[in-house]
Amino acid sequence: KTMTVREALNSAMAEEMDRDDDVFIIGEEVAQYNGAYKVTKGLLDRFGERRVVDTPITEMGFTGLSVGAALKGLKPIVEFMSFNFSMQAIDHVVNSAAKTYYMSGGTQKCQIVFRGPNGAAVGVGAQHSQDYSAWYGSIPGLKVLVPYSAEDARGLLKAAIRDPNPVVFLENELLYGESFEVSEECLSPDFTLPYTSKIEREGTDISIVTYTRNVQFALQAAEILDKQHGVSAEVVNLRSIRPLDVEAIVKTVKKTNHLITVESTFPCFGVGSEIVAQVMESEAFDYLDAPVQRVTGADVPTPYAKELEDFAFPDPDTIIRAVKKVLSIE
Amino acid sequence: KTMTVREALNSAMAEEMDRDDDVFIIGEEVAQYNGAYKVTKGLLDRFGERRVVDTPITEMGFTGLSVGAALKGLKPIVEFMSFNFSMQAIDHVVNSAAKTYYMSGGTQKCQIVFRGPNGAAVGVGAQHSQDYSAWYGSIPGLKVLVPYSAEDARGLLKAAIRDPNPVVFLENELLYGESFEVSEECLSPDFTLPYTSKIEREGTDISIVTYTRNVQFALQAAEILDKQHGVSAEVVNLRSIRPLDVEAIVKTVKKTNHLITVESTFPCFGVGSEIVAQVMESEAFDYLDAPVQRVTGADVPTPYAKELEDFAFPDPDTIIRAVKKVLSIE
Amino acid sequence: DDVVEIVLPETSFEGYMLEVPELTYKTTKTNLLQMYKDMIITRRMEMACDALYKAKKIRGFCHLTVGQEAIAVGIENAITKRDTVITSYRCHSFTYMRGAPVKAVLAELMGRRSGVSYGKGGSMHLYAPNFFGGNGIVGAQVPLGTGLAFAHQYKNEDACAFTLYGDGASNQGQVFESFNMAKLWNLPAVFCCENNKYGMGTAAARSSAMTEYFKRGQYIPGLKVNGMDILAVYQASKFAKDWTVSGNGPIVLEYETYRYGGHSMSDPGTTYRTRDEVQHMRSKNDPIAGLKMHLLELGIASEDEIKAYDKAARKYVDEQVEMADASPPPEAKMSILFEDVYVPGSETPTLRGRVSDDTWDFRKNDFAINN
Amino acid sequence: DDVVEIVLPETSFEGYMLEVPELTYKTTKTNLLQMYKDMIITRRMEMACDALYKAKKIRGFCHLTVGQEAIAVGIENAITKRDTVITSYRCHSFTYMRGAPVKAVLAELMGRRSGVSYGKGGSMHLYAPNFFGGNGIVGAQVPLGTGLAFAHQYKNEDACAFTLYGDGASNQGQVFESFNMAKLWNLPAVFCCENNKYGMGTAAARSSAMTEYFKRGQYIPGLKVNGMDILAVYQASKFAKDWTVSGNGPIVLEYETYRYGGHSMSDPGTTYRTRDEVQHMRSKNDPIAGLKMHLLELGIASEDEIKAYDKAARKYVDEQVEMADASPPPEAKMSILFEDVYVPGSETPTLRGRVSDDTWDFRKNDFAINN
Ligand SMILES: Cc1ncc(C[n+]2csc(CCOP(=O)(O)OP(=O)(O)O)c2C)c(N)n1
Ligand SMILES: Cc1ncc(C[n+]2csc(CCOP(=O)(O)OP(=O)(O)O)c2C)c(N)n1
Ligand SMILES: [Mg+2]
Ligand SMILES: [Mg+2]
Repeated sequence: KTMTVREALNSAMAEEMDRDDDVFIIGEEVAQYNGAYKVTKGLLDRFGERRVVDTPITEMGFTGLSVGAALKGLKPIVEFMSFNFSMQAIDHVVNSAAKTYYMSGGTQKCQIVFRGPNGAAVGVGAQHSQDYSAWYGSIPGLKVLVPYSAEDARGLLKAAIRDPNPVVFLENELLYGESFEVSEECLSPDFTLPYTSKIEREGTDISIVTYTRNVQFALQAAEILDKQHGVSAEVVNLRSIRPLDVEAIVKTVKKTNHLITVESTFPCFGVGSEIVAQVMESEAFDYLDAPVQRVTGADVPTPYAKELEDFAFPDPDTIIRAVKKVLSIE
Repeated sequence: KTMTVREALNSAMAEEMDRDDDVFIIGEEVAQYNGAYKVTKGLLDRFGERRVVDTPITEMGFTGLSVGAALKGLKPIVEFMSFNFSMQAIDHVVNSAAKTYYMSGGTQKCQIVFRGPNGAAVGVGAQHSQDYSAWYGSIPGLKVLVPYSAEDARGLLKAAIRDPNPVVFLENELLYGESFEVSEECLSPDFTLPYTSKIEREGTDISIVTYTRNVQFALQAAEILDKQHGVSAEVVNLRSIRPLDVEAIVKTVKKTNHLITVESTFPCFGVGSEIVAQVMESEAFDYLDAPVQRVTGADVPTPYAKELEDFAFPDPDTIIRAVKKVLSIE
Repeated sequence: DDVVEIVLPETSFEGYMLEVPELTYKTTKTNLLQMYKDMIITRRMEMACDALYKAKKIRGFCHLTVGQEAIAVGIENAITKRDTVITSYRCHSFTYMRGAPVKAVLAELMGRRSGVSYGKGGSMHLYAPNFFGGNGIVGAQVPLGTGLAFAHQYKNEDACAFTLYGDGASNQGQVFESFNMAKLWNLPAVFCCENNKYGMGTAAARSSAMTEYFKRGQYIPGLKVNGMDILAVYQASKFAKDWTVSGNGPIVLEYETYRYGGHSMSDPGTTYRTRDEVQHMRSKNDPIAGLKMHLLELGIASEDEIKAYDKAARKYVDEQVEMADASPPPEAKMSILFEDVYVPGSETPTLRGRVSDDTWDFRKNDFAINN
Repeated sequence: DDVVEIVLPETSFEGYMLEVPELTYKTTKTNLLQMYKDMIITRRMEMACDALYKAKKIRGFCHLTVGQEAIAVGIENAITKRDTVITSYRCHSFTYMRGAPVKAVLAELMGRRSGVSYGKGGSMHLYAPNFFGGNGIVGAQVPLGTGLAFAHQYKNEDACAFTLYGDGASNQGQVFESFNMAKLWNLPAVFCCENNKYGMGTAAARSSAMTEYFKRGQYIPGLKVNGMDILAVYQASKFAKDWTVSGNGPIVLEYETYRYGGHSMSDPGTTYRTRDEVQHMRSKNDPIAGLKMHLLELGIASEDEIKAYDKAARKYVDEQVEMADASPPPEAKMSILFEDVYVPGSETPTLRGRVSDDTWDFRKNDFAINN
């Protein structure tokens, strides 16, 4: 059976709402409009206005309101129409949600999911293209998930909704419509995934550690590398930024002795930087036969013109370049 | 002659306001109250209400207002009473200030300085202790400065005020009252510093790369290391996070063959991670005789009780532990 | 229990788009006495904070409510434990009134393990049952409180949420965003501006284009209340609770009040206002002195009895200070540092300390690497 | 130049804390004709965008103002080039009216180097002299615009700032923060709510507890304006400019208007409103048809002349489309990618591309490492 990422997210929310009356969805255009990207389609019809709540365009306000509701025991799913708008509300995500359990000495829980598309779509310019994985990933008290496939999306979102901690759930608009094969197991209403990475493709020569849409590019690059250069690349889909599955990264490096990271964030202080630092601090370091290369977004606000935008984010070609560099292939 | 960091900041602003009528200061309690930490002391008396502007407690609003004024050609210095409150206004720092020059194809400048105390003071709990260097450091279009000494503070702030780009200027409350020797040169109204690092202490065995208050701890640690272990540590004061002075880092590593980084941010996706990644990508990598160790804040919201808070941020002891680990000293 | 009739002065209330509460109402002597005792304990507790701060036993920020006692006490006595309350960093008296022992409040301020937040929160981050802090970010508690009201409505509870914020905070955009949602969705939200005339060193008129805070909900009815008279605060708070739980939607209260001390312990509180002003408020409007007068007039207590209550309150708080001070700080252990970042059983596998060797592994409940 | 007298209907304005502008005023025939020509060009331009989008020559988001032309055109003709304007992503007509050629607007939307932002901004990020965008973040332009007003005051200029925002945006907290500062400091700020009845798919009454947007400044005088009648928009905008520059402080305008199309090109605009509603607005309230009637009635132009203007406008825009489409995109060069992050001469030494080999060195004006 196949399923789109959109269907996976939608069914995950619907099932968790069936399972627990305290779960509700709130955000801009989530109800009557069925979601700006139709991720919440049909939920208003099914669950009614009490549990699917359209908000005014006031991110700080409705995020704070949702966190407040979570403090009182509800389990909100807050949809940001884009995580770019979460910057308006980031104080509530960080100071009101992530830190409260700690500040209260463990007396005040805050079970809440913040979800929505993150990072760049196409042709939407500089203000709508930022990737927030490293920012949120830096915050103790949060968990940060980055699904790639439909199975990831379903399993991780259901786990996130049940997680008693605040979870930031970063989707990718360009994946919503993509179809993926899903297992029988995945269709079960009890299906959840742990926050660990997944080897999407086994390989022996180099590890490509990446997440969300870049998993696709990495898989494409791996095919080409195999065909054209006889290089066997292992592709690791992180699925979670916080916790970061360092054990799996160490393991794959020990296996292939070569590593590149791929992400679509701004390059500095990003996910790749952290992975490099973690690898250097671990036993994997001794297994590296060449320095790790980071593939990242370019260090520029996202340009609009396609000719320039094409330089702004990784693609299979860039991944291949980095692999060749690590493996010293001309 | 000696000068406190507070005096350095104060005189830098006063002189730049003398020099250019378009420069003004705006923020909470900056005028009548002389600044929450008295950094703007006397400026209202000297320059009047037009140029020293007390605002309501509306960070998003007054930051946006200041950015708007900068778009029209003024040169605001925006004081955040603490950078923790800049999270409320971060959308304007990033989306309205940092990205506009690029989005406008270079037709719309935005000359503005955002300054104030950043990171932890003592005993102020989890919401008032965050360090924003890595977050702002990740944003193309911004520059991010991190002065340590009075000379740094004066030279960098004057440079920042004259910089035609938006600059985030991260101070440390605990340094405001510290006195430093300053050069003759530093007293000149024309004194500015480039955004490059400074070797605060020459050494041959290991490099400690750090910034702001941790420079002090690193210098203290270096003394102890020298006395107790005969280790000669080189202490590099970054002074700037963006641009990051990678050349100087490479140079010091080539000299000492050992590196630790020290910062008071959350550990993941931090300044140390980026330095490790930069080093691994550079020629310095081949000169490393041991893996780099990062000294960071602990991965917890800042606890209040001193007994726990003492574990939350680096101190000379932690630095010494890291150095010993890198140098394999028991 | 003896019932007494209270007659409030005309000046107690000013309404906006609503009829002000009755100026005459009945209550019990017990209730009045209880409120007196509550106020003298909260004041004593705050004075203890002051002393402990000066003795360097409390660190960081510390914001007192001396002068503003009628608000926390009046509200609590007007509502039930099912109602919810949230406020700013100026939160000690609310925490006590919501049910935390004085010693647990003080222990928190002194960073002790027996504090309400186990020493992890500090002065600004106190919690109690149905009390949600203690918030360090000016204005942030307002949407949070609106969310509490949302939860009451969602759960179809016969309860409302009291959200307190200052005159300074009242300008924050998120306050208006909250007003809008609360009105749109008819939430049982009581927005309470504690107008103590200053936000740090800024007088209300220098921060707010309109200082009639009870009108700033604009399309939400409002009520100005003499916040220095606990009998008015009590009546207004009861009224507001009834208003919201009977489906009228939100209401905006403005409690006019005054803080006798500085903004926080580091502010002398004298550069932006005159000593006369402070003195005037203290001597003419003090909420405790005011209620004492009523107790005497209504024959609820004699001068001697009141002296005895005062003495008892002092003694009680002194004992609580001692107990708090005798209680130990959290052990300086990494296991305690890393606890409470996540809910037990749902932790991330590890959390890093200042160096990689100090990484904590929750699966082992020990350091990841044996140090 | 021939002067004509305009008599606006009573329903043109509704005031809040102010006397509405005169319903009768004099203006020139030239002015009316100019506004007609401006409106037909902006509409043609937007229709060209629609076509170019459907032809996949414009990417990403694209928000049109068809139906709302009277606002950009009426304002621009009422103010001077020294005044400043800022708006949301729905910005094409303002950019044109502020002085950017149609072809430069369209070229930007098509991602061409000859675009107003050299192809780097896209549809939402257009700029022109004293026009400050084009903002993608709903509401963010409001404090920015307040800052423009601040700058006018700081420089003691005889000018004001027009800040436009939608009915949806009007709820953003930063709008209220801006109102407060503008009033406190008496800034020459004209806050203009373009109430087109919907924010995306949300009808005004579902987003705003109070939909009388001209009153939402509360302590700031306001004026509701029939935004479908350019003669009212023109008069109101002149009035607002005069109001602010003569020291009365800010004013809040609400232009009641309507967008004929969907929110953006990806929204059919039909699920949340009826076709009848759209049809009704189009046929009964169209600003262009409305002004055309006046031109005929006042004898400023005949039917034939108007047809000729329409034809000329279409021809003009067609030519501009062609020129824009003939102009090349930015070269796919890293030197262009990295330009404009910082002001020339003040760049950081390097900026990184997607891989370290693609790091650009501004000191060499070349790659850091020779690739
Ligand atoms: C967002 C934010 N900005 C600034 C501060 C610093 N600050 C703490 S309290 C305060 C004054 C608040 O005044 P008011 O709301 O009147 O409350 P009061 O202290 O009088 O109770 C300020 C500016 C903060 N904590 N949070
Ligand atoms: C902060 C923020 N939140 C959400 C969005 C997504 N969004 C773009 S336009 C829009 C609707 C705005 O409606 P309105 O203010 O009425 O303006 P109109 O589009 O009608 O001109 C929304 C929700 C955004 N761009 N920025
Ligand atoms: Mg106050
Ligand atoms: Mg609208």
